[in-house]
Amino acid sequence: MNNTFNLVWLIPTLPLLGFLINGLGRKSLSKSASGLIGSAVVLGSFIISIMTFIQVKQGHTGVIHFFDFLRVSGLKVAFSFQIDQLSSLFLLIITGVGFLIHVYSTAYMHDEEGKDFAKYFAYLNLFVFSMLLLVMGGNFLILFVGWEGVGLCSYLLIGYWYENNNYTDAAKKAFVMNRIGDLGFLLALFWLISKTGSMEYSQVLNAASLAKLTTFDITGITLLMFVGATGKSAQIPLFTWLPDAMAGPTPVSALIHAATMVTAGIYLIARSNILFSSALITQQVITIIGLATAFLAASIALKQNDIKKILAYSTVSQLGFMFLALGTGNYVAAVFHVLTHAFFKALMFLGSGSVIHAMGGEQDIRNMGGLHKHMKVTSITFLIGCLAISGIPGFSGFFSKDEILAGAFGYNTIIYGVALFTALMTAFYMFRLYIITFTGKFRGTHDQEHHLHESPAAMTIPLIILAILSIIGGYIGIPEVLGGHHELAHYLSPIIPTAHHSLSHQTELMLMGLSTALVLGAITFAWIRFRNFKAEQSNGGLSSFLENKWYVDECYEWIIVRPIKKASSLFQHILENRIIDGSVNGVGKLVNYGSRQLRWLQSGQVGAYVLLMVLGMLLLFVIQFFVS
Amino acid sequence: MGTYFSFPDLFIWLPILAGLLCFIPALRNHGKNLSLLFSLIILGVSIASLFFTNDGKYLSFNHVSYIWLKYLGANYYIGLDGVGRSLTLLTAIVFPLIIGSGYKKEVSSSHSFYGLLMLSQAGLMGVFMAMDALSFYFFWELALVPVYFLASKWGGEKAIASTFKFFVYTFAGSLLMLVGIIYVYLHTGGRTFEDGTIAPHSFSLSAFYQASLSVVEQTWLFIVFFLAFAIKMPIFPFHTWQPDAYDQSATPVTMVMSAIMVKMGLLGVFRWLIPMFGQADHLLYHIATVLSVIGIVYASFLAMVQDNVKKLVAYSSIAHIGLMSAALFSMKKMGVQGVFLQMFNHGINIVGMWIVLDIIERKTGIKKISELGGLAIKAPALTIFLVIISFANIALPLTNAFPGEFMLLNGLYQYKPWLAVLAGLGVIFSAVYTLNMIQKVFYGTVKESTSEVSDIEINEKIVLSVIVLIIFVAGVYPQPLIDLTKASADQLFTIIK
Amino acid sequence: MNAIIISAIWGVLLMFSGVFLKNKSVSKYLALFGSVLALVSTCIEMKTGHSFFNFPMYEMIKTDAFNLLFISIIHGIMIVYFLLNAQEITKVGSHVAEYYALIFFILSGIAIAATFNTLLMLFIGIEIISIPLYILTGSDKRNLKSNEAALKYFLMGAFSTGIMLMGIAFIYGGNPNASFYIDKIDMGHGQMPVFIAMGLVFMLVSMSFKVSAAPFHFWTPDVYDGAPTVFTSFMSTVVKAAGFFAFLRLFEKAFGSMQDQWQNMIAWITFATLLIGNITAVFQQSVKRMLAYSSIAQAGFMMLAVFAMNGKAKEGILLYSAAYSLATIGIFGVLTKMEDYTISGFNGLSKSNPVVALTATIFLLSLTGVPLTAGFQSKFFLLISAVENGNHIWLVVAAVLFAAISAYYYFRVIQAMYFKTAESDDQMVMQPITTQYTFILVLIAILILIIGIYPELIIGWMYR
Amino acid sequence: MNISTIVFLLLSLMAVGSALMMIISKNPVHSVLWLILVFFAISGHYILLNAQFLAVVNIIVYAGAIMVLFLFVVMLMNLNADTEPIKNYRMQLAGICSGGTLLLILVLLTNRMDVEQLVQTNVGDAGLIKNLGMSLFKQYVLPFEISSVLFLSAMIGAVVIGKKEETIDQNTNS
Amino acid sequence: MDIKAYITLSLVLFTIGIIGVLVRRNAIIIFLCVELMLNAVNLLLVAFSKMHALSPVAKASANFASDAQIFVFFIMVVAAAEVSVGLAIIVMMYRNVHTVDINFLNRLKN
Repeated sequence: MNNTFNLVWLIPTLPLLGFLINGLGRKSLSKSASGLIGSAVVLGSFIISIMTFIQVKQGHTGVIHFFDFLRVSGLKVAFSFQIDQLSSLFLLIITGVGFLIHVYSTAYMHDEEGKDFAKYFAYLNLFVFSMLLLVMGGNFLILFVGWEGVGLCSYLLIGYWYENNNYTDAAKKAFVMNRIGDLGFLLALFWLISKTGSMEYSQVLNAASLAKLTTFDITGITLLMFVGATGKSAQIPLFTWLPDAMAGPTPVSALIHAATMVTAGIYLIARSNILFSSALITQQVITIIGLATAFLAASIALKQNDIKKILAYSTVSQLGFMFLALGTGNYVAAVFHVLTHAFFKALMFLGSGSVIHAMGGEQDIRNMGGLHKHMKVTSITFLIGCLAISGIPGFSGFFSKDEILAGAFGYNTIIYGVALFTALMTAFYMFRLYIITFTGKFRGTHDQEHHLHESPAAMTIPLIILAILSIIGGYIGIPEVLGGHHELAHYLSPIIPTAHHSLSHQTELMLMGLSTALVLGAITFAWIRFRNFKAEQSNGGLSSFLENKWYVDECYEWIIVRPIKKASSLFQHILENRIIDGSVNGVGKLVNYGSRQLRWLQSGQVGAYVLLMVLGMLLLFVIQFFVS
Repeated sequence: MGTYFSFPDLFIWLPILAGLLCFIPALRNHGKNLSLLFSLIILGVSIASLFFTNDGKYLSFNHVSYIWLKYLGANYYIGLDGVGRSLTLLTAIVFPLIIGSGYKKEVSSSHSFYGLLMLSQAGLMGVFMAMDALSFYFFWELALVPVYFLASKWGGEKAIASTFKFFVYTFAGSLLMLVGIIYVYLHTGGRTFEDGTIAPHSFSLSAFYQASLSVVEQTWLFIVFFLAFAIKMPIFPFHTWQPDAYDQSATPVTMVMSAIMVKMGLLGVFRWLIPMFGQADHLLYHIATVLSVIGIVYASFLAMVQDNVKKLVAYSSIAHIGLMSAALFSMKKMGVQGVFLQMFNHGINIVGMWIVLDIIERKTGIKKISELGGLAIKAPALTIFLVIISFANIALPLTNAFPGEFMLLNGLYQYKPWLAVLAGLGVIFSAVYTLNMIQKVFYGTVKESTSEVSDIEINEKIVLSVIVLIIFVAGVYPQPLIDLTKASADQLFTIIK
Repeated sequence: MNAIIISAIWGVLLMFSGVFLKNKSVSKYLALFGSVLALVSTCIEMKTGHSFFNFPMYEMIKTDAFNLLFISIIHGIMIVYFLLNAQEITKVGSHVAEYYALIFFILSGIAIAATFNTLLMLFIGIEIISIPLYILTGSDKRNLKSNEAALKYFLMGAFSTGIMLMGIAFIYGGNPNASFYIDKIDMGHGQMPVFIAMGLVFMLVSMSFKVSAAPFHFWTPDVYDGAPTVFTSFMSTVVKAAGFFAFLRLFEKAFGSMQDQWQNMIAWITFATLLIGNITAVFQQSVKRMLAYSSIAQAGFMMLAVFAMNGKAKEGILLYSAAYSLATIGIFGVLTKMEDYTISGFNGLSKSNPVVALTATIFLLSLTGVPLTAGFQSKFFLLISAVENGNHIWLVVAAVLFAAISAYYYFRVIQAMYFKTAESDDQMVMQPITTQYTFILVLIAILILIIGIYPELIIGWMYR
Repeated sequence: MNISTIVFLLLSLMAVGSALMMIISKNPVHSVLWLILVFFAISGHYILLNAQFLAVVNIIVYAGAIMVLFLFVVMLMNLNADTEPIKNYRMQLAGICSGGTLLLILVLLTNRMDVEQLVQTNVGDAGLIKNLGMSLFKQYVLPFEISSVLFLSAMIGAVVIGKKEETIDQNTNS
Repeated sequence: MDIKAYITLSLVLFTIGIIGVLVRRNAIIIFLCVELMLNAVNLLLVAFSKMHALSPVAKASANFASDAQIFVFFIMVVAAAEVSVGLAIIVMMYRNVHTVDINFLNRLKN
């Protein structure tokens, strides 16, 4: 291990330190102190991440081995970090965006009382720690450690206001669904171990180990890994937890449920792309699932009225796009979209946060409107976010999304069509959100109105930074068509072989033009549709169908939850109490009964006794002489 | 030095001494302090014993053998091997925790309570160290008797009945095992003692390993021994004594039962059953594994509908034990080492669990989940401890249970993937009911039942902190524990070869 | 031989002591001294190999390490018995000295039954045991239960004597050696002559009656219940042990090598005894009657010795005699002092008399067969012998399962003592007892524990 | 069909007949008398078997002493015919059936022994007082002495039981 | 004479005794029946002794066949002792309950 990475251990350790300080000293620390500590540690690891990134850019990569986590009967799992292009990129995203959100939170959570405030930051730091573990881990087990860790933190943060039962329900749902995914992941690991006998990236993710695996193995392993990914990254069928997860504080949604944690699945697949590219069936599955998720979520987002819910569904939808990219073998595009999406979606969440903050906790966009004149910064940054996500040329979203679409086109035209349509829907509902919220005239209560104000600097500055990022963020990946030469792709090439570009430049340009034109159309349609918006009740079956999110939750309730509950109570009352325990107690009852019966032999009559004796004697004679 | 004392001797005699001292009328009122003091001394001894693990050098420290019944061929032979060490360590750690957690609590006729507690410790230690079948059986029963009295006398209103069920059930099982022991004994070779006496047969462990038994005999004996151990562990469907017993007994006793006594069954399986009957029909091993896995899912199902929080933990414990025994019977090295690791960690976690529940029950007098709520507001420290412990209980990474459960499931997977999948369902369910419990008991708004709950006392804080510390240390760096028991696993697999 | 004559003489001595000495306590000390003397002399005989009295007896009796050891165990137990129960014996009736005399006659009968070498001596020995027992059973004349018990016992006993004599007659008839010497009966291997087989069945019936094995046990509960408790504890322990010893000796010496031809019957009798004894005991409310049934159950376990009939069986029967007798004498000793003989009468004993409760617990645990007590060792040895015998393993399994059931009724008493409380605090659970009484109970308990930990203290003698 | 066979048959008839009469006659006194008749018959058998000593002892001890003792007791209790007012037919039937089966089985088994074994009648010195006395006081001296213990205990028993005691109380549970 | 005749005779008497014990309820009669059983045995023993007197081993010792008859003698001895005790018990019973019907012996049961 080269000594250029001798600070890397600090990257996860600092947040852990922050967690410990905030957690243990939560009673004593003042709000400002804990906020400061919370943000400072993340800043620290951000700085180190930048240093690391620079070194990696210069071509230093390596695996840093600390100690052996498990060493048992042939399996050796090191506690080691792998620093390479992919992980360093994610480090930047996590620590960078994380830092901004920490700063934002200091202001946003200001109404919380001291120890809850400290607790909040402790959790946040713990999350950053586990997320860093996830991306830095040198093998699948450390990745899994972080993987479950972030699940825990999201549980804790969603249920942060634990007195509200719905929130804790949401938290529980999130954790359990993640657990389901994790089981798939775990099984994938077992499969991998049983075949290759190791979990180190360096030993598993190479042609040599691929040779050990049959196609069936690879397909199975990758599919199981994908199951894990669906849990973490909210894909069909395990996506329903994410919208509910909006119960948590808004910055949490921004950090965990938009920028970082939910992209863990993409990270996993990108990390093990060598496996996935040799598993065609899996790729098809991923493509379908991704596309379906994107479409489904987008369609639901059309009719939502809770500002955070809309963002949540759009997140799910965007994640779907990323998986679409992965499925089409376009890993770079996926990672690229992760990056840009991290910027603009975080931006929008924080924006919505500042809106909610201003509205005093109000989240229903039908009670908003005309906020632009009250809070300019928020409005403008939010607009930038919308433009970015809908893929207007010049904004970051454009490049990444276009790359995905191009890949899809190269893969299959129908898929491309659906994807494009989904992109249009995205543009439509985002602008619906924007228009209803920021333009027109205010629809809320009166005291809400004069309470309206722009958020403090601690909140606006991150917004601005993120806005800038979501404009320029795309320029690290300009395709050749537009005269750039895809920096990102080159940077990642050691990890991810650059996708073969089948499309000719003309087609590509044509596609860009097409999508841009359609998107603009969608936006204008939204403008016309919602320019003077009234809170009207939903009309028609389809819209109510969408409002009720395709009744997915209800289906799960009926298909899975109810039967399990039924079975449990059935076991309890029939099998446990009646049959098993019943038979155990039955023996005792039998003995008692037999005792009561046998007592009558002891009749007290000498005659009877002697008779029984004689009969016994007869019996003995029979046994002795007449039973052979 | 080893000729003057040895660790096994200390492990047996210190608790007995403590127990007897407690019964001396002069010391009646100091039973609590005495037992706490002695249990701490024992803890010290067992930690010290970890530095003398090299049998080659310190044989006389780790193995004690006296001629007992020479015409029968039985020695009083107790010794420490890897697993023995980890389990005695567990016992030595758990007892101070138990006594410490209840330190502020007043017990009726405390001297006999703590005396019996220490005596039970002696029995348990003996079971873990016995290297001679007869000694093993003796300690096996001796561990049971004090616990019977403890559970019945200081238990809930239905304690007498439920504890008696527990006693008779396990007693029947162990008597069957006795028949099995005798049968094997009669098929062992002769044994010559130091004083020249020659016994026709031998009770020593090694002789039992070499007993000449046909496959059919082994199959039958497997069943007999399996019954005894399955009842003790307990494995589905022999588990029905357990929830009532745990629910009805006083919590310290429940801790002893759930943290240590259940390990007796597991220990019996890998020190006696598997090595002796390696040639038994492998269908039996398969059945045992499947039963255990069924037990995992079944117990998880039941745990989800329990309203009594103690029963919930009882069922979850059944599920955990089921996973261990499944890994044990599937006989994959990874799984077996996982069992050794997990036996220790499960003990720690479940003790923590019981302590927290005991505190809750003491403060509110309620065991029903549905009647509790909002404790997080009233007792934040308690809540944090519980959350950590219960996440350790569902094997979250970086807690002690994770490496073990990983190895267990991995071993099970190597045996039969679909069993691993079923067991994995158990993992999911465990998350469900544990989180349910946390949510209903701690989150939500304060109810009148919990309205004047205060946060925890200092002694409880200390005890719980110790547990949490162990949880994290063993979770981040489990290797020492694994190395401690590695030799035993290797030995097991060399024997059954 | 020593034991026979000394106890006979002592019986006469005690008889006259009752006539000449008015002080009742004297006979107690005489009795104690007598059993000590018998014990010592028997031990000496065991060491030296020949007795003080040698006149030609034509091998009517034969002594060896085994039966001498048994006799000394019996007398050891009798010492404990006298120590514990002397006071109670005086309470039974006015003829204290006579009771002692009868007990000693019984002891000499026991010695005969343990050493007999001809069927004649067996017959006489058993009669010397039985006839005084009829009297002791009826000795509480003011009590109708006692009378009834005596009459029942007598009628059925006489009947079984007739059966036994028929058996002896047939054995004699079928025996080509035309001899009553038991070692001249054994033909070695090969088919038994039919007369001997018939005689064997008759003998089996009558011996089963003496040791109260099912289905010939019916007298036991009634007699044990009706007899004065002190004598119940005597006849249910020492006498029963002697019966088993005679049983074992007869069947081993006379029919041993033909065991495979009659083992089935023993197996079934054993099973029936275990079944009836254990199951019926479960429901009893009176501790005395429960103990009567439990003694049937224990007899079932002892039958395993007759069933197995090998070296371990001998050791087992010795241990069982000691363990079972000690525990039963102890628990009866507690029982005699109770105000109320029902199980609920024991409620809260641990509060009022903790030490007595503790000893009683040890006795009951020993009867259940929990390790560290003598009861476990004895059961353990018998199980070894039964498994070693190899046939009818199902019987062994049944035996241990019934042992588990036996926990059911013994533990009811323990539960009453420790986990239940007396109805009212002022009500007496137990009569006031002297400290030395408690001391003797503790002594018995300690003995039980010692034997439980180191049984070779007893059986070691068989290897000397 | 020689003379001894005829005598045997007559004696057997007499024995069985009076035995039956003994168990079916209502009045205990009659039963005792019938039993004495049985004893005479058996003594006759003894003489037929040339066991004179036993024949004599049987008459003197049994028919003489013991039976007279019985008679005394019966008289003393003046038990008359209707001491068994209610009859339990089921019980009697069961008794007779089981007894009959027992007899059947035993006789069957006896006939399993196929070899013809004769009994020495009228002659043989086995039963003569001289021989019996010799072996009784030489070989059988030990049981002879021991049986004195039996008598002692019987005597004590008679004293302990027989002596009249004061008040009866129905309910003491020891 | 064939031994079987004697065996049959004594078995008949024996069984009559047993049946008597079973069917009669008067304690004294039952006792008489027991005595009958004993006598059946005595007869059988004497018969056997005379049977063995014919057997080849009889030449071994002079008073060979007398064993059984001595046994009979002892049986009588024991019977006498038994009778004395038994009658005493019956009398005691009669004093207390004024009957000798065994069906009245039913305080002890179950």
